[in-house]
Amino acid sequence: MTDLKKAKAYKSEVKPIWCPGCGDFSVLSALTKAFAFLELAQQDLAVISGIGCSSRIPAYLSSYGFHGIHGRALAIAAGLKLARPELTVVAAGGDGDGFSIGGNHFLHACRRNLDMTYIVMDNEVYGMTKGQASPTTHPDWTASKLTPHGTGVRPFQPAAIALASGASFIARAFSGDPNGMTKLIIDAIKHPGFSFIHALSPCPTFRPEQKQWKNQVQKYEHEPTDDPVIAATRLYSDDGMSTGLIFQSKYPAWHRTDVEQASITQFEEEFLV
Amino acid sequence: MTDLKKAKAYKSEVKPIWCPGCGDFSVLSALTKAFAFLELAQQDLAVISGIGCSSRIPAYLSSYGFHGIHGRALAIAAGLKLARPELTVVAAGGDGDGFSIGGNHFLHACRRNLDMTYIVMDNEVYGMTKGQASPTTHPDWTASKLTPHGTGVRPFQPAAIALASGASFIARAFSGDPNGMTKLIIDAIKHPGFSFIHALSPCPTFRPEQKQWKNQVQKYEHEPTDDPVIAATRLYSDDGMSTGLIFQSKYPAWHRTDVEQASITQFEEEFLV
Amino acid sequence: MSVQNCTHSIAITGSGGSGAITVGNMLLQQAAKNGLYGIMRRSVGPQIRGGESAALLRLSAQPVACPDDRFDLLVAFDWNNADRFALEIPLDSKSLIITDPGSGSIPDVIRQSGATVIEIPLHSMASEISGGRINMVGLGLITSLLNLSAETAVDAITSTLVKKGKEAVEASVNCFFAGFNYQTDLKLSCPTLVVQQKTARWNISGNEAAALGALQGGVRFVAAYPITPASEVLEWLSPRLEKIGGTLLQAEDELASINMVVGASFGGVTSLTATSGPGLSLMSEGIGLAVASEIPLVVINVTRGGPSTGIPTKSEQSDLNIAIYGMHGDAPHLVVAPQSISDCVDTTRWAVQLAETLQTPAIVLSDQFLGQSRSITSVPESPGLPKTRVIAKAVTDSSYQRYAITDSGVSPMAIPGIAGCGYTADGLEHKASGQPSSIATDHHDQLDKRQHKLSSFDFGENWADSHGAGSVAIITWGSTTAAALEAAQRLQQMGQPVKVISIRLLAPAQVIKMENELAGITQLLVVEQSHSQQFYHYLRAHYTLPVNVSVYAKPGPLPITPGVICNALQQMVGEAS
Amino acid sequence: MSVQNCTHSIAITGSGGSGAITVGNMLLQQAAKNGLYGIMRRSVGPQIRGGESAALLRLSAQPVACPDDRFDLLVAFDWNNADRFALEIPLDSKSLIITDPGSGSIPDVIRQSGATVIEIPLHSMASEISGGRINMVGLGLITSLLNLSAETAVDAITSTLVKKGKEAVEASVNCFFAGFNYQTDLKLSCPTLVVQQKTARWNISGNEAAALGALQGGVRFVAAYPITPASEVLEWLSPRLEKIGGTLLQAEDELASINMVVGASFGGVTSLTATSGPGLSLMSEGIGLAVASEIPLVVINVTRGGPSTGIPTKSEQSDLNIAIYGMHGDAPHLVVAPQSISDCVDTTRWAVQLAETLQTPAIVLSDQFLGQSRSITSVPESPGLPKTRVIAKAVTDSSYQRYAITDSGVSPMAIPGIAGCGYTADGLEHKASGQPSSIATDHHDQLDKRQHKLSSFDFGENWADSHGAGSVAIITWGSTTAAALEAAQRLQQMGQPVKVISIRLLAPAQVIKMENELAGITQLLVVEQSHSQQFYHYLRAHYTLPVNVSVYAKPGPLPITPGVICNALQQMVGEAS
Ligand SMILES: Cc1ncc(C[n+]2csc(CCOP(=O)(O)OP(=O)(O)O)c2C)c(N)n1
Ligand SMILES: Cc1ncc(C[n+]2csc(CCOP(=O)(O)OP(=O)(O)O)c2C)c(N)n1
Ligand code: SF4
Ligand code: SF4
Ligand SMILES: [Mg+2]
Ligand SMILES: [Mg+2]
Repeated sequence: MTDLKKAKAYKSEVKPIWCPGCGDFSVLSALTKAFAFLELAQQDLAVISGIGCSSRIPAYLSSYGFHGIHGRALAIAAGLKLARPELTVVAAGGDGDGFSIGGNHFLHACRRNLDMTYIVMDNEVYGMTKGQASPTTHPDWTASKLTPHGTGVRPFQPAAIALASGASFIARAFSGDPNGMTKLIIDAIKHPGFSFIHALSPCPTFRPEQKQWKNQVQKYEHEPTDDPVIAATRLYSDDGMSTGLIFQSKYPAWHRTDVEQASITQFEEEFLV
Repeated sequence: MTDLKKAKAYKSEVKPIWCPGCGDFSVLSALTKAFAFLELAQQDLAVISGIGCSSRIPAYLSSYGFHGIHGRALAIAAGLKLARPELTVVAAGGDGDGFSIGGNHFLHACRRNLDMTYIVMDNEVYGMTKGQASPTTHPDWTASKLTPHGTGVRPFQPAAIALASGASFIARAFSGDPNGMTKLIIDAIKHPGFSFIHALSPCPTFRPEQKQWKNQVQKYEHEPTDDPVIAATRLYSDDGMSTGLIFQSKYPAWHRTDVEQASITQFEEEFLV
Repeated sequence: MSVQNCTHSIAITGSGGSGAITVGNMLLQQAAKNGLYGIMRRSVGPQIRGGESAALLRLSAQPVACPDDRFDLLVAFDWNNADRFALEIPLDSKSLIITDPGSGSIPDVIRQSGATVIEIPLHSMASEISGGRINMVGLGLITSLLNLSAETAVDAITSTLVKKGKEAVEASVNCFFAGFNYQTDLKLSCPTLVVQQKTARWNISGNEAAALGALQGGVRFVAAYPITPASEVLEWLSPRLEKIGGTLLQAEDELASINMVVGASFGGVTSLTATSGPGLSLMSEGIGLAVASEIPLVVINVTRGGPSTGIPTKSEQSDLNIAIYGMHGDAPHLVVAPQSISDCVDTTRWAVQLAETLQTPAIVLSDQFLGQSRSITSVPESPGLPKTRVIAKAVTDSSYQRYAITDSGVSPMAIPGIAGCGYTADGLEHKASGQPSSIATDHHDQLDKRQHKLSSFDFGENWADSHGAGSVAIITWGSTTAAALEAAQRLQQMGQPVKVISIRLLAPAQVIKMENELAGITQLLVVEQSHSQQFYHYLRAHYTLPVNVSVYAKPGPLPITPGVICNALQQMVGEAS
Repeated sequence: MSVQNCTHSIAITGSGGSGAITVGNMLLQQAAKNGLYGIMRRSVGPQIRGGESAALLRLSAQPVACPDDRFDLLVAFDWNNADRFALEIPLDSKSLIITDPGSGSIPDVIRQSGATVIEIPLHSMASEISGGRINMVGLGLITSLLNLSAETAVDAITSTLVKKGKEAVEASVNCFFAGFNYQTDLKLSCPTLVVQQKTARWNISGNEAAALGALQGGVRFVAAYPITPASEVLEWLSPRLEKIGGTLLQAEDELASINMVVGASFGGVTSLTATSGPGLSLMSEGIGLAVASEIPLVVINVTRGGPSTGIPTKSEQSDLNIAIYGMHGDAPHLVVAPQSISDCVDTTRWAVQLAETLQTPAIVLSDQFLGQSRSITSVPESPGLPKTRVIAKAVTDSSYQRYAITDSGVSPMAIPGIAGCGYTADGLEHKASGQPSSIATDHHDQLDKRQHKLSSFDFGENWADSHGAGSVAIITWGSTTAAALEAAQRLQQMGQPVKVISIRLLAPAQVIKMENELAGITQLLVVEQSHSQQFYHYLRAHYTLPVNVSVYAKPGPLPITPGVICNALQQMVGEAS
């Protein structure tokens, strides 16, 4: 689909710290392919992340980047986008970063609908801190010492939450299908509002059973909808493993209100008695 | 419904700081009536809040209470319930406290499904800090100096978010219908899991237009459902002003796993070489 | 005439809806029109609407920046909850109390003061006028007592009430004159403030002043979460920022606001947030990120009573510790403190410019007293052009190093949009390029760099203000400065010369400059509004103090006034001699 | 025999999967079985899996608690990323390096040390054994070099690998013997550690030790969020807590965890959380709430390199400032620091008991070095019964006052379930009853109470450890204590008596006790692992120090070793004389 050489130009010279087989490699390459396809200038592109294995992604790109603090990728990205609306801003990170510590910003970013893209690399685990349960972890996963009998808590449903929070573009991608992911990233960046990609991205180190994901994932059987009722109905009956664009609507993106201009001197005069 | 004298015993001698006409008075009295109906012993009851006008409620009750910090009512309540499962724990507060700064705990409390009740007194405004927009404020409300053209952001949908987060009991109440509210609080406390009551509670001081709510609110036309798809469908087509029990399911409440008992001395021996 | 002899301290109190605050505001405005200076605090109960409230003014012919030790006049519209504010209105036998005979008996706590009580039928005077309100009767009384012109009062009434309609204005004016013409033999101990020269005046609060300073400094992006007593900074900024092409966003919480500010500043836009203690606590991780990733930003912290939720509506200087030491790791950054309401303009502007120049966060430590009091001040001089940060130039090779080690410690910062300089800002320790590293030499280099850029910078004369000379000195900071200065003036008049040093730049410490300031000082009085002597411990930690040091540290909510400082100083000097 | 002459420092390095850490762990276990003491650090790269890693051991016949200045032996399975760890393994001409001739040429940075290099065909020896691995060959070599018994090594191999099956064990044992029997004329400068007495030993990390101390102290509820290097505290606690009727919950973030802990403790259950710098930053508002509402709780902070995300896997003492000063308002609380891995048990237990007794939060300042290193230590004495908080008695009237002013400052705490004592805990300033108040006297009373309960409490002898005597002293805290003690021992042997004072109770400051400790000290060396001299400034702030003070402050990630402290002290003494 895209010129691989062009895509490579979006990669930096820093060698990823990721384990062999980590799904995040595919996300990185899908990102660069999408950037190349869209012919975005590196200097007008910023990728913002939190902390986690997946959040290391900005350093592997030649664009501008911010490797922030745990859970705050969306806040940093929002500030940047508000201050510099002309930039293409992509936030990226893990399921722990985005849905556990960062859950509140996720809610409010979906509502606020700034024109930016958020990619969560979901491996249903905290990779960076060596394998604890994340919000998307199934309740019966017992491999973490912190939850030796499983969490006993029903998993966080990223797409359903995004929908309920008012996100205007919701898609699910799989790192085992890099072309599908590239296409979704392209559409997400083009979408004029907040676009959320739930990217299934296995962690072979702490969740070796996720190697089976490639057999479980399937393309979403429906056309995308702009009706939240339909989208909700589908999401609540979905197993969370189908990929594609789920929901896209024309909610207005947040923008600055245009007002009459004034000068600081005028403001100063307001204080005069 | 309940003996008013009995209900009064649940009130403390502290005089509320609320403005005349504040909806929170009714919530306070519905709470005490529910406690009286359920014949809960004051000492086995704890009401936990954050910061805001509504969050002042624990001090007005004769039970145990915690007036915590802004946004953390649910976390304090969860800790208490985990440590003392036999207590009746009610968390209460405002829309700013619960959905803005406290949004993340709301998500995770819904998922975690501890057996406690959360009542959010929604007045679509920050009362305590003198009238800024909250997450539930409509986008075109321009009376706050911080958002002089309105927020431009679609309102937070408490019930829909609760559903997507996996709450097992979701109801909406109105302070103008104190009996209806009392009944819902009773059911919520009886519900064996996390019960959420979205309590519409007007702020006549900063949102005088909410005096109209009494004309807009209506009883929910459906029977409660335990099917999230049906609940979602209804919620997405609802105007947010209908009261009653919306959703109740039998999701298992979180509880401690029973394991073989051991002693600290045994643990110490593990270190021996 | 000495300062304390030529000021009027006036308290106007009343419960919900009595309009005490309105009277105070009008009086302040009138005073300005009459060529006076003044300051007005408000004291309100915990209720949002209703509840007791008090306007606490001090008017003077000279600039005045702190409350006096006592009040000359208390006008009480009623006595509800008098115990809650009694401590805030110290009265004595020279004071006057005006009250309505119908308001019930004067509470003991007030009566004990020995002040002269005059009962005036305010209520009945007001009720004789259709739509009349007693607070306007009170305004009339006070205006005549102070020998202020009725004309300026009518102006003030009209401009305040014009939006309520002509009738409201008329009723109020009539009430005003009822009070103004009321015949008493009441006399204030010093009835007339003698105006030297009528110059242009500003009526401004510290929160507004800080907001203005921020704009002057170049701030064009603000993300914040409302909190008492900082919200007025945001309320003033929001509509104005957008008129100069900027943006203010109300964020979902303080974690979001500080990180949004980090993101915006990374994008090259000068950015700020404002908060108070609880919010500052939540911001500390984000501020630490800005330190490590070298992102300039400003946090205005309007301190309230602590710890925890504390006393949101009252002042204290107890956020000094967290402002200086509140980040994990070795996190050098800037902390500055305005010394008066009008200094909020200059110090905030300075903070913005320092942050931009040094690519690091700056905390502006204001407090509730400065932030929410209104002051009549001389119009400040126009500031120069804002300083800007050192920006990287576009390159075509891979030579750009975001965190390059430079002589000044400041490295040119690339901003998205600049070609060839793409880099990843990082809170992980890093090499000069920005690439993460846990190697000792990289860590040391970057720690050195971040400290060096602050320690080697010449902060000039602004680091502190120093007044007077001699071997006895008061050292203080922030909002207690005005009381210290007035105390020194009084002591001078009593023949005790006192030097006053007030630190504006609290971090980084200016060791050599302080050494010069303290040269020859043998006795030092530390004045601060905190319980645990935070400032004193800070001074000990970073500076060499004279052998004889006394500490006058008192927490809020009551202001520290000149008289108590005089006493503390006299005691110190007495003990030494 | 002096300490530094009878210890062996051994580094085993290799890239991903080479099994260096496994060798280190087995060696430590063996050493214990042979009656030795030892300590082992790990150094790993940023990769989660693979990447370079090093096991850094020091073995001794006497208790040993810090790394030496140099390594006697480096066994390198390969040279990948040698530059990343070279600084961590100082070698000299007396050191030996064992490497495989096939691993390529030795990097300059290593070769420059002048160490003797012995090339041994580790790979080919291992490959001769089916399923053989070179790390076991290495273990054999080291075992024979150290004159340790082969039997204990076989035990260690068996117990470690038993879950991998019999074949794996056999292959490893064979590899071990290939190494063990390999004939070289290699000799360590001190080949045999002479065991005095074989007593029972524990093999424990500081994180495990702190967790154990918590349980001993009575902790039964933990809410926490994973973070390096604190997670092992939680990993150890989770399965064990539930076996004694407690609960550990992984919270959604640190804001949740600290507030859950507040809630649980309000419920009467002794509660704790564990974190590191970034998490501590997020907890500061919640800790402040615990101060104001007088809720006991413990936060174990395992410090890593800062600021911001910093260096998560390396040690530093740079969270001292935030631990002591990181809350807004005047927020007195407890800060304690363990001085060694085994002291993590006792100090954490003490912290829990102090928190419970004084109804206030306690921060335990551990660090990555203490937390993640493993140590062979003597078995500690059994602790007494946990102290408990003062609980209110049920009443039938409305007399209960949660925040009653008492002589000790501690008020009986009501716990839900106790009849008649219902009250609302509050972070707002309050009256004795708990009812919110912004009146000055209430604020002062409660500020006094909260400070007084800490300042008037007798913390006994545990506040600091002091060793030796004389007029020259080293003062330090936490994990640098062991190096200071060893430095003092060395200096003593060189004829320079040195006293070592290590503070365990960092807050509240113990002014009088310190005055006694410092009596007669004319020269003081401050030793700490931070860049901005946080400990030194803390000391200045709170204590009167001798005129001659030198500071040896160095940030992480490299440990501060006895030799550099000796040098710093000799320089200080030299300059003074
Ligand atoms: C405030 C804070 N708390 C905790 C951590 C520790 N931490 C780092 S990454 C991480 C979780 C990573 O999980 P996820 O976001 O799913 O990323 P992954 O590693 O799985 O890609 C945690 C808990 C931190 N860096 N900061
Ligand atoms: C960390 C922190 N940030 C901000 C505040 C200021 N604050 C107090 S209450 C409040 C909002 C209250 O709104 P809501 O929860 O809706 O309650 P209401 O007053 O409307 O009942 C805010 C922002 C605070 N106390 N703490
Ligand atoms: S631990 Fe998991 S998520 Fe992290 S790099 Fe390895 S495979 Fe990827
Ligand atoms: S401001 Fe609004 S919410 Fe607060 S007490 Fe008044 S009416 Fe109620
Ligand atoms: Mg993950
Ligand atoms: Mg509200």
